[in-house]
Amino acid sequence: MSAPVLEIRDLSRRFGGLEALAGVSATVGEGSVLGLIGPNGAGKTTLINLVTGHLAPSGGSVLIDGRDLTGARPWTIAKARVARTFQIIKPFRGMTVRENVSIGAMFGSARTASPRRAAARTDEVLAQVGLTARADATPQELSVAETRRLELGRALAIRPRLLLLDELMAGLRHGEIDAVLELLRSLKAEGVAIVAVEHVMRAIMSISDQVFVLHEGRELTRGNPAEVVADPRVVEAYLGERYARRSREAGRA
Amino acid sequence: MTQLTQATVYGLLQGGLFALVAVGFSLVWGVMNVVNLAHGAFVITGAYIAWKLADAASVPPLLGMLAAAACLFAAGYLLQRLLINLIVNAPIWMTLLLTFGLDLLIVNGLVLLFTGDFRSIPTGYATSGLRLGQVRVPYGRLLGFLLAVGLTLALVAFMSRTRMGLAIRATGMDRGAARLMGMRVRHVYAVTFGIAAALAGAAGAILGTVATFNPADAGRYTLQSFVIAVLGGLGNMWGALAGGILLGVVTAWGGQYLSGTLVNAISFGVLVVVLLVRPTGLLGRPYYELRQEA
Amino acid sequence: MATSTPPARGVKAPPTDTASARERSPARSPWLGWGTAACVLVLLALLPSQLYGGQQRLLAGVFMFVALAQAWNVIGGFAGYASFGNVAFFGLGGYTTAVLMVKAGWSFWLALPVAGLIGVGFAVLVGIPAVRLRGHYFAIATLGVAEGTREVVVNLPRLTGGGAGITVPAVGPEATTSYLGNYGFYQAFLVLAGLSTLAVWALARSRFGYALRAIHQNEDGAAAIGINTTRVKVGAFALSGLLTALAGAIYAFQQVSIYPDRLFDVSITVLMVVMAVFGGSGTVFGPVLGAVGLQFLSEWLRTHYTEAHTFIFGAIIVVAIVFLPQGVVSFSRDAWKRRRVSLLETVRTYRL
Amino acid sequence: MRWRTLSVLILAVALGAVACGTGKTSGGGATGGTLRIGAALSLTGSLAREGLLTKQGYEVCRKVINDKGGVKVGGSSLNLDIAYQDDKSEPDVAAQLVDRFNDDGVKLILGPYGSASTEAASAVVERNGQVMADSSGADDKIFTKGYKRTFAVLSPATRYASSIVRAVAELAQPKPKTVAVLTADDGFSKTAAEGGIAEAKQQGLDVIAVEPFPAHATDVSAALTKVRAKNPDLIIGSVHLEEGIAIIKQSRELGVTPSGGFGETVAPPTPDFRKTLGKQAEGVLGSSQWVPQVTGQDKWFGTAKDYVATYRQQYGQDPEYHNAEATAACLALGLAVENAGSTEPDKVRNAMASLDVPSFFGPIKFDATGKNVTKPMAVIQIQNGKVVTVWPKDAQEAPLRWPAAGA
Repeated sequence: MSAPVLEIRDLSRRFGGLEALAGVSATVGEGSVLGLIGPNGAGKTTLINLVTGHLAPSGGSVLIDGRDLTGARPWTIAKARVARTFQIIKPFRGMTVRENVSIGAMFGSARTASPRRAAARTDEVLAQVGLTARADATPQELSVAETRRLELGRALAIRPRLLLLDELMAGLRHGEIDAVLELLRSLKAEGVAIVAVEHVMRAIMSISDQVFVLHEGRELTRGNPAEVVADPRVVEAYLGERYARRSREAGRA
Repeated sequence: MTQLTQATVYGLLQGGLFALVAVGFSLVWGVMNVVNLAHGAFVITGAYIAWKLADAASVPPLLGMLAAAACLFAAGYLLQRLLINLIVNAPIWMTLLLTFGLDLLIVNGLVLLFTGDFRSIPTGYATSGLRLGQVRVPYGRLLGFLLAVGLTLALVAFMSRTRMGLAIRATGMDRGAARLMGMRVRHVYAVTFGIAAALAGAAGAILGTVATFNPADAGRYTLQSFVIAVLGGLGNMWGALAGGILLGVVTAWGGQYLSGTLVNAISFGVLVVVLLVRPTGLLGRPYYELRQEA
Repeated sequence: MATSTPPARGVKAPPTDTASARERSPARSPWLGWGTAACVLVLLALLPSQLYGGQQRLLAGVFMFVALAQAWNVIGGFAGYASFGNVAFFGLGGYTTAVLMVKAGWSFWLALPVAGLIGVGFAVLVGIPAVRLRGHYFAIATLGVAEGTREVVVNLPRLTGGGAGITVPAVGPEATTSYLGNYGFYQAFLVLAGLSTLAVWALARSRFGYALRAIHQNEDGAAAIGINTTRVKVGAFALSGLLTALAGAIYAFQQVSIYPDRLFDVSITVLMVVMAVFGGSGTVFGPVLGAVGLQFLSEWLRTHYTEAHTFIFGAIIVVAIVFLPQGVVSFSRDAWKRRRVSLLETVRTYRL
Repeated sequence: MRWRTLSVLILAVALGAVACGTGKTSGGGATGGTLRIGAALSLTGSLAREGLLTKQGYEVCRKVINDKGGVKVGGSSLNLDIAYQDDKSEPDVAAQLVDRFNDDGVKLILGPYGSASTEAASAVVERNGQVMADSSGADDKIFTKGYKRTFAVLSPATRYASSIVRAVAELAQPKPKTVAVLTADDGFSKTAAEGGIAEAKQQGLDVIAVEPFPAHATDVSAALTKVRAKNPDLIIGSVHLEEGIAIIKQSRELGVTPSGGFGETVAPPTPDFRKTLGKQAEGVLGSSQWVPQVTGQDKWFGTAKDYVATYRQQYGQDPEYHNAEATAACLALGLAVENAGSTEPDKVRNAMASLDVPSFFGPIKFDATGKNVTKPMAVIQIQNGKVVTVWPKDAQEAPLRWPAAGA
């Protein structure tokens, strides 16, 4: 039996006195999607940063394909075919959309050395994320949805086995969300493991195999989307106790 | 022992002055993300204003200091409002280069106006001093020290007690939010720069009474401010005070035990070590840490 | 090493890889650009026969600043790490050469590559801890290193002559390499300037160059797609250090007598930055334009306004920064693209 | 993209323009009754003050010589025309400017200010076959390189501090036993300090401390604190003006009181020293290249007293020795041209080498290395706010006050 693509064990991170993440464990297997939800400040982005090496953990371990990569630097993680998107999207300005994507193809796990040899992969990805027509535009000229797709394309260029998405769909319209979901499903079908942090419930529920709820740096609950949504603790964590109580009362009435 | 005590006392007195020289520099850097290479030129300009008043109209040095501070506040306000605000959003080296240009402009303007002659502001108490056993505490420097520390403390109080002070701090932490809260950011920036220039001018006037100056000295004060601002943490007023005094004492001690030519090496050595070990400065906890670098 | 190649061969830009360049960006016409560049260089190589010694020396100084501005461009313009201590490499290169020639009796041609290596070594040594610092902190750390290096040189009087400086024997029996003369230094600096520009040009379209620009725009993002940011940044710093140290080495021999105050003069760093930024940092030809333009401007001002020239120069910098903050090259590129020249527009972009 | 082509073109045009703009200038050293001389001076930068003094000295020379009919060369008389350029107080610029003068055919050069710039310029002068009259580059290092075309009218650096030591040893009662030397860390000051230390040892003084500090320092308290503990009889400062003022000022602050007094090179004769320090300057000894009591006269400037009068007339104040040495360098060059009967650089060079004349500045006669070794250095003391010559004895205005400190 092969190891899961991502396994985190007892992962923690402190910022001074603040415990941003406290002993979280989870696994994500090939072709499966883990939805990561929780209120603001729950530690979702911290968790992604710990996996991708943008932050060093205070404790616990991160295994990629069974290899212990705890505390490795981001580029080492990337070479293990782990890609991510960022919550605050900052494309490489001063480069075209094509160049933005090609950098991933140049440096990612595929290791296609020269800009020229990265071109094929770049075209593939541009087609995949639907930016072929915009390839020579500069990032400043893109719409919000196109910028998100560029962010995703940059990540896909490294041919990831594990993809971590940090609120990729925030602020997108319905149709745009559907298009991204479509793309994610096809990646899933190719066997890419995905961790998706998302506030758009509709999206998370439709694509996740398992949903993991973080609250104040700890695991609140996990399970399949339907179970989690029904869990009153989740509603409480998200909306505050008063609201939860009211909704319970409303439910009784 | 006397020698070391004397060196320490003198270093402390020097350090207080260093702090006043640097505090405005640190403030501007911390709040506006502007490294003001013309800071030393402001210091020297302050010295010249006080000197000219003393020389031409026999204005007492203390009054001269206030006049220098007032003039530089106005000049600083206008400079920021009309010029530096124009490029505040550009990459950091833009502001660096702008202030470098200003520095050339001011320093060479001073040479054209006052020549490169060495000046000094005469005072009655000049070099007489307090004797504590073998240790001497020169009045001129003591007064300079007290004024410097007093002004620095006044700035600290201003920043934490007044509406404008709070506005400056808030703007420094998050310009966007400050603007949303109805602060006139352009005005706040200009006031900040004005205060920094005024303090520099006051420092220059005090320096003029205890030492000689000419326009070519400007660069030295800028560099010194640099070191102190980093030591203390950018924008941290207490830090600037501590950094200045520390630098004064460390160089004084270094001067006693090492070759005199190593004095500058010591301060830059301290700077590099602090940066590598504790980049937020000695006192840490800079309130601008959260701001995103442009 | 670099300067042993005749200038015409060393600097003529080989317009290779044009097919792929065109493919990437169809609007480019590299043949024309590089053809012009090659013509300029050939002209420059032939020019000295028409010049007096002092003019050759003046131009040698211009070329030196082209090389220095390009060197800064690598770390500051491409990687976005504003080094304010590049003069450390300049001084180290100069002192390495002088000390090797004076104390060890080395030939200049042997000392020159060693100076370059010292520049690289020092850049790596300083770079590894320093590139962890971002923004202003990197600027200050490098400034501190440069000032500190000067103080070390001052305090090793047995080796370096201390504050009194050191003199390279340039004539007579003690001279290990006979003085190159104004023409020789003209050539040496021309080759260095050409090589620096060529290096930056090659860098701009290489993997390494893309990595640097990516780091400049979004360092976390760059790391996330597999760019070893530490290695790339240190590499850029090392390249910058190499070019700067070589310039320092040639400069030391040209000057004969060198002093720490001048060789570690912070204003040399500032000039590199001003020139690179003025022309257009992060572009290939911006620094060349900046160095040439500003050197001639300051020279012209110096001759025509004997006492007020620095004052005027300062005023020009202030005005230029306000109206052309993105540099001449980027400004003209944008103006060309949009068919519109608007100075006020750039002011609107950056003002508060 | 076209912008690259565009920028290359702009560059080409710029370079071409410069090549054409500068390529056309030419002209001989002597044209149409004028004698063109080049001077690269520190008119801006850290040495702007001294650069200006030097320029004034050259200007006095130019005016006086031209008013008196110019320099006679083979029947015709040439007016002096001095081209000034600013070297920004940077030696490399000074050297480059000398090269530029050479481009313009200007072979006769008046020296820049300071040892570093002079050293840089002298190497170029030698290569170009120009001739330079050095007015302020005193560091002996300049004269150890076998240069044959640089002639310094002033006494070398080694004489600065040593003259003070000699004066004190000869005149002071009680004779001091111990001496501490404070020196700025630049070439000139270090050479001067070495000369002073050697002289002190020869005179049987005990050198108990040598403390260096960075050049241009305005805080020398560390060195003074160290010296205070050793209680020297005499403190010698090998300095420039700013460090010299700092030594006296901070000695008062720190209570450093040598039983004899202070002696400093360069600083004390300048008016700024007295103006800045006021009463504290009282009693300080200084070395001076020139004092108005110098004996000797020449045909253009007359005696030293005449020179003072001429200078006062032009600038409304007394000349400093920086002015005088500049005038003297210009004078030497003028005399050499007359003696050579030509403006040919080689002939002027030979005439310069064989020059042996008295002048308002003292005797001018160069040794094989180009140093003016016959001219004595004077030692002055600040007495009642005035600069008073106390040594050598034949130029003495008033006896040495000793102990000098605590006046």
